Amino acid sequence: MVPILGLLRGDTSADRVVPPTGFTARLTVFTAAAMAFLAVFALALSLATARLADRWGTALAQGATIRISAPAEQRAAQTEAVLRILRETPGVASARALGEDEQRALLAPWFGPDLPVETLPIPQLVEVVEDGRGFDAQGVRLRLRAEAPGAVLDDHSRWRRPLVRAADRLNLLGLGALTLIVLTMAAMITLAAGAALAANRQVMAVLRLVGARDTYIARAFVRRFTLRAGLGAAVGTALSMGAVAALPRMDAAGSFLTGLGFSGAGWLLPLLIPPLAALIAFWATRYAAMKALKEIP
Amino acid sequence: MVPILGLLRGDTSADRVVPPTGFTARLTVFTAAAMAFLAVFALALSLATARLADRWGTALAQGATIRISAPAEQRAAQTEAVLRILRETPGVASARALGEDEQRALLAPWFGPDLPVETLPIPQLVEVVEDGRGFDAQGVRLRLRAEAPGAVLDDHSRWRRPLVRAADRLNLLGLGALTLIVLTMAAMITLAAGAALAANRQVMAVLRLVGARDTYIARAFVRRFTLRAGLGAAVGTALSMGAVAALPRMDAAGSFLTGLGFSGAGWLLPLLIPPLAALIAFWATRYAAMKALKEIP
Amino acid sequence: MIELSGVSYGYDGRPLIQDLDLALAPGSFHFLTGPSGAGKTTLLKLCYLELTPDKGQISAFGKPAKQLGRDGIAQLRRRVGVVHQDCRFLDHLPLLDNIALPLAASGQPIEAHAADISALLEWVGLDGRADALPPQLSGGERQRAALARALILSPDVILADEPTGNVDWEMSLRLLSLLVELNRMGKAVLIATHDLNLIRQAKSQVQARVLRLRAGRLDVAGADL
Amino acid sequence: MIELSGVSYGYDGRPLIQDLDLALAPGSFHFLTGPSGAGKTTLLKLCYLELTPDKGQISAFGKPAKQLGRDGIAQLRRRVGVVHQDCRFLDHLPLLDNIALPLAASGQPIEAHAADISALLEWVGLDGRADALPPQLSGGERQRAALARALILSPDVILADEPTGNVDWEMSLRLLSLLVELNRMGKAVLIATHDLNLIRQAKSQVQARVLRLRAGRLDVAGADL
Ligand SMILES: Nc1ncnc2c1ncn2[C@@H]1O[C@H](COP(=O)(O)OP(=O)(O)OP(=O)(O)O)[C@@H](O)[C@H]1O
Ligand SMILES: Nc1ncnc2c1ncn2[C@@H]1O[C@H](COP(=O)(O)OP(=O)(O)OP(=O)(O)O)[C@@H](O)[C@H]1O
Ligand SMILES: [Mg+2]
Ligand SMILES: [Mg+2]
Repeated sequence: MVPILGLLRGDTSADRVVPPTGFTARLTVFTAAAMAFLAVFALALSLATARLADRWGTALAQGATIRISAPAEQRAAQTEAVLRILRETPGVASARALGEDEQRALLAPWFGPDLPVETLPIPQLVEVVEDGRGFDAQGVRLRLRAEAPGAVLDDHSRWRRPLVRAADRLNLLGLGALTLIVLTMAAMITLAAGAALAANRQVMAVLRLVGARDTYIARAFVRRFTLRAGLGAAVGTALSMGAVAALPRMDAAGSFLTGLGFSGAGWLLPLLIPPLAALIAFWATRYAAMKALKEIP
Repeated sequence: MVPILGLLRGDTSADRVVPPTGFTARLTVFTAAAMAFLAVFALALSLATARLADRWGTALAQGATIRISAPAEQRAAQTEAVLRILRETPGVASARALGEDEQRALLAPWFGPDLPVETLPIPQLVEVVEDGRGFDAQGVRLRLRAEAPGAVLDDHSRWRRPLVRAADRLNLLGLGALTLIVLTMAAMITLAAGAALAANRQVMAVLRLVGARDTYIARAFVRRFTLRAGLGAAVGTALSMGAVAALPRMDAAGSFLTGLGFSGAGWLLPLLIPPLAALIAFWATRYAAMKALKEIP
Repeated sequence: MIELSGVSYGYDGRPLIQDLDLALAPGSFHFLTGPSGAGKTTLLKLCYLELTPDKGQISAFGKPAKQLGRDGIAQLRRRVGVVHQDCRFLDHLPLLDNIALPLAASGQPIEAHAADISALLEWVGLDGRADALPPQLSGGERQRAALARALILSPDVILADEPTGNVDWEMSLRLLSLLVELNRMGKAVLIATHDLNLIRQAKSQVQARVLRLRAGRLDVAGADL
Repeated sequence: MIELSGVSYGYDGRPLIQDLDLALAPGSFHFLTGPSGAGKTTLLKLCYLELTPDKGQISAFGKPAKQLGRDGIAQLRRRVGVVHQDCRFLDHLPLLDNIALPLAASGQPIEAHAADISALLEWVGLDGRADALPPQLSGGERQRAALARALILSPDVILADEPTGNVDWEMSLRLLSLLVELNRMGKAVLIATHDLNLIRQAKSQVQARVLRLRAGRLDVAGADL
């Protein structure tokens, strides 16, 4: 980065020797802006899908239930045993036996709201909330079989697994798009710099003729292109972040899905794009300029 | 398209007067290819999300259940009435009262497999399968209240609606990205053409000096750029379609999600991209050339 | 064939040429002299309609220049051979194609004129360099190539801006005799030059009028050359 | 200060200059003539190291050219003023900046040399055109500007390729006298030209050697000019 920062200080005399190439300049700025815009969106997409996969994965792991079907006299004891086992299980944040009202609400879709829960041999349900690590379902099942034979653990994972896989896939796609876009930006900036240098062969020849050093000549071009690419990418990034911020939020509290956007420190990630573009432009132009100069005696 | 096809025939003499501008040529081809590549992916994304929204929407609408809680003696009659009503409702493909085994299976997560269904006041469940149009849930509810007072329609829509909204959102995003990418491609091709024309001012001046007509000069440039953009976009599209085809399929039969990809006639859509790129290049170069020529007396 | 009457012209409002009359009749031979920066090149550019006069009329082959569209100007330039002072070529095409460019631009097949081209190349002493690219030519070779290009369509009017500035005396005479011969065939020739020796030499061969451009006005130089 | 010994050079294998010796000593004044295409420009390019000889040695200011890197060559060119035959400028910069370009390229402030620049501009008759862009100059004005640019760093060696090809006789004499004056201050001057009158005129002012390049060899022209 140090040589780039040096460029910012500038050398107006060296700067003026490069003609203001209207179209290549606009092309570079626009390319950098457009690709930065797309890159921010791809970044937002892959962050959002990562979050989604995370949330779905968490929901998946956390949605465990234990069902205790036991004769009425053993029911309280087994429930007690189950809760004790769960308290002793690492990875379980909390466990709670559902009350009658809650059980009735859960069954309402099947029986209607008037179900006489108390008169039915309905199993007691225990809701398990995991912490981040998750617990060892197989271990819990073994202990339950020994200490609470009427208890069955149902961790629901079958239901949500494809969703998580889908979110992961989307995430991968977002990352792939991001990589592709950054590579495309690099290639385009390199080619635009090459085009500008090719168009300015005569400028370089004149400068060599009057005794200018290669570094002096290259520097003027490199400075232009680095600033243009950085500027363009900054504009594109700003626009894109604005657009992302303006997207209507999707995650109303507790919603199943997450919105496209950044959260917290995620907002800092896109800020890497303009310096990246500038860095690419710096090296691409430097390389192209030095190569072009080699051909001028 | 007619003028473009005319270009393909070509005029080798007019063609040679334009210098083979290495960098701008590569820039145009690469830009067209890269943007076509991205465009195909954006297209695939928006098609896939459209399909997803469609499928989820269908699942949502189709997943209706009717629950009949009635005294044992009225139960058969009300079930009969419900099935009749459903047969008469437009948009319902089929309706079926669930057997005891099926009801027991559905309740197993709550009561365990040993539930004595026959001894319980369990409501009768009727599964409703819609055809594509969907039925008028409100109308059905009104008729049910009159003719089968123990029947309750539950169309589950609350549960899946956010999913559909999410898919729609993704779809919109894909379409937005597609539009953005096509616009970017257009702008880049226009700027690259402009850069090439600016670099070739002297060529145009020499040609004017020896008595070449504007159309002759413009044609040579337009032909180059149209072919380059078309070629680049064709390469990008082909690569991208290959990549999409090579993506592992996600929709194992019955899966909740759909894979990223094209199906059936969808494979024809990306084929529009190369001609579109060529068309853009044609008009952009034509406009830029005519404008540049106006400045040369 | 080209007539300027009452023509004035100036760049950016600074008047350079004022109220000038000039007629290039068939078979006429003109020299144009004057100090550097007097406006000789400007006057030639007016003649082939690269510049539009601020005042006055220009007519070419009987038609007022103002009535010619851009295509009309292109058409006209096929009848006017121009040697630019800074002779510019298409640097990516070999000399042969550059000389044949007016043919290509006017839609004529090069093959039909192959003999003309090689005769011209020989006359200007470039017969061995047909495959060279313009940047590979020496200054004098470029000037001669520019002259060959100007003559390939056998134009009715030949406007040459300093066509011998970079060639040696023998070659100057050779080029002059080519122009004199074309002039004898009825073509109008106008040569802008600083080379007074060349003018003297030409006067011994043809009836040449020597015009001197000074302070925006043309006057005919007499025996004082 | 620049010495060529046994130098041969040819483009694409075609030998053009053969086994040539030349020494540009301080205070020497050379003219270089020869037919168009003889290799005058090529010889000048060898002198300022734009071309590398196929055979033989070139040394500049006592150092063998081969030992100079690209930066060394740049450094050297600041001591050699070159007027190119097709004088090229930075077309986007006004004349003043173009003439000051060698100053900028060697890191010297333009302000400190403002007086030199305006004196030079006046001498070559361009004092009114300092703000013009190079494409707005006439052919002769460009040549004079190129000469001014070559002289701005007050170089020890001056190489001018056809510096008077596009200017009138009076201006030629004015430019010549400028070069003669610089030569009297000890600078080495080499002028490639076709203008025999100019050579004759110079001979009356300085001790000038006239070299003629023909068939790849240099010989000193005598009184036969
Ligand atoms: N495009 C332009 N814009 C502004 N001024 C111009 C332009 N072209 C030429 N001039 C100026 O007009 C004047 C005449 O130029 P012109 O090229 O006609 O001179 P010339 O007689 O051909 O000179 P030379 O013998 O040096 O070629 C010059 O002072 C020149 O600087
Ligand atoms: N880059 C090049 N590649 C190939 N051949 C070249 C190149 N440059 C010059 N030549 C050829 O070398 C010969 C000498 O060229 P040069 O420019 O040295 O001639 P010159 O003596 O300066 O002629 P003039 O008086 O016309 O300027 C010419 O025949 C020219 O065509
Ligand atoms: Mg002129
Ligand atoms: Mg030369």
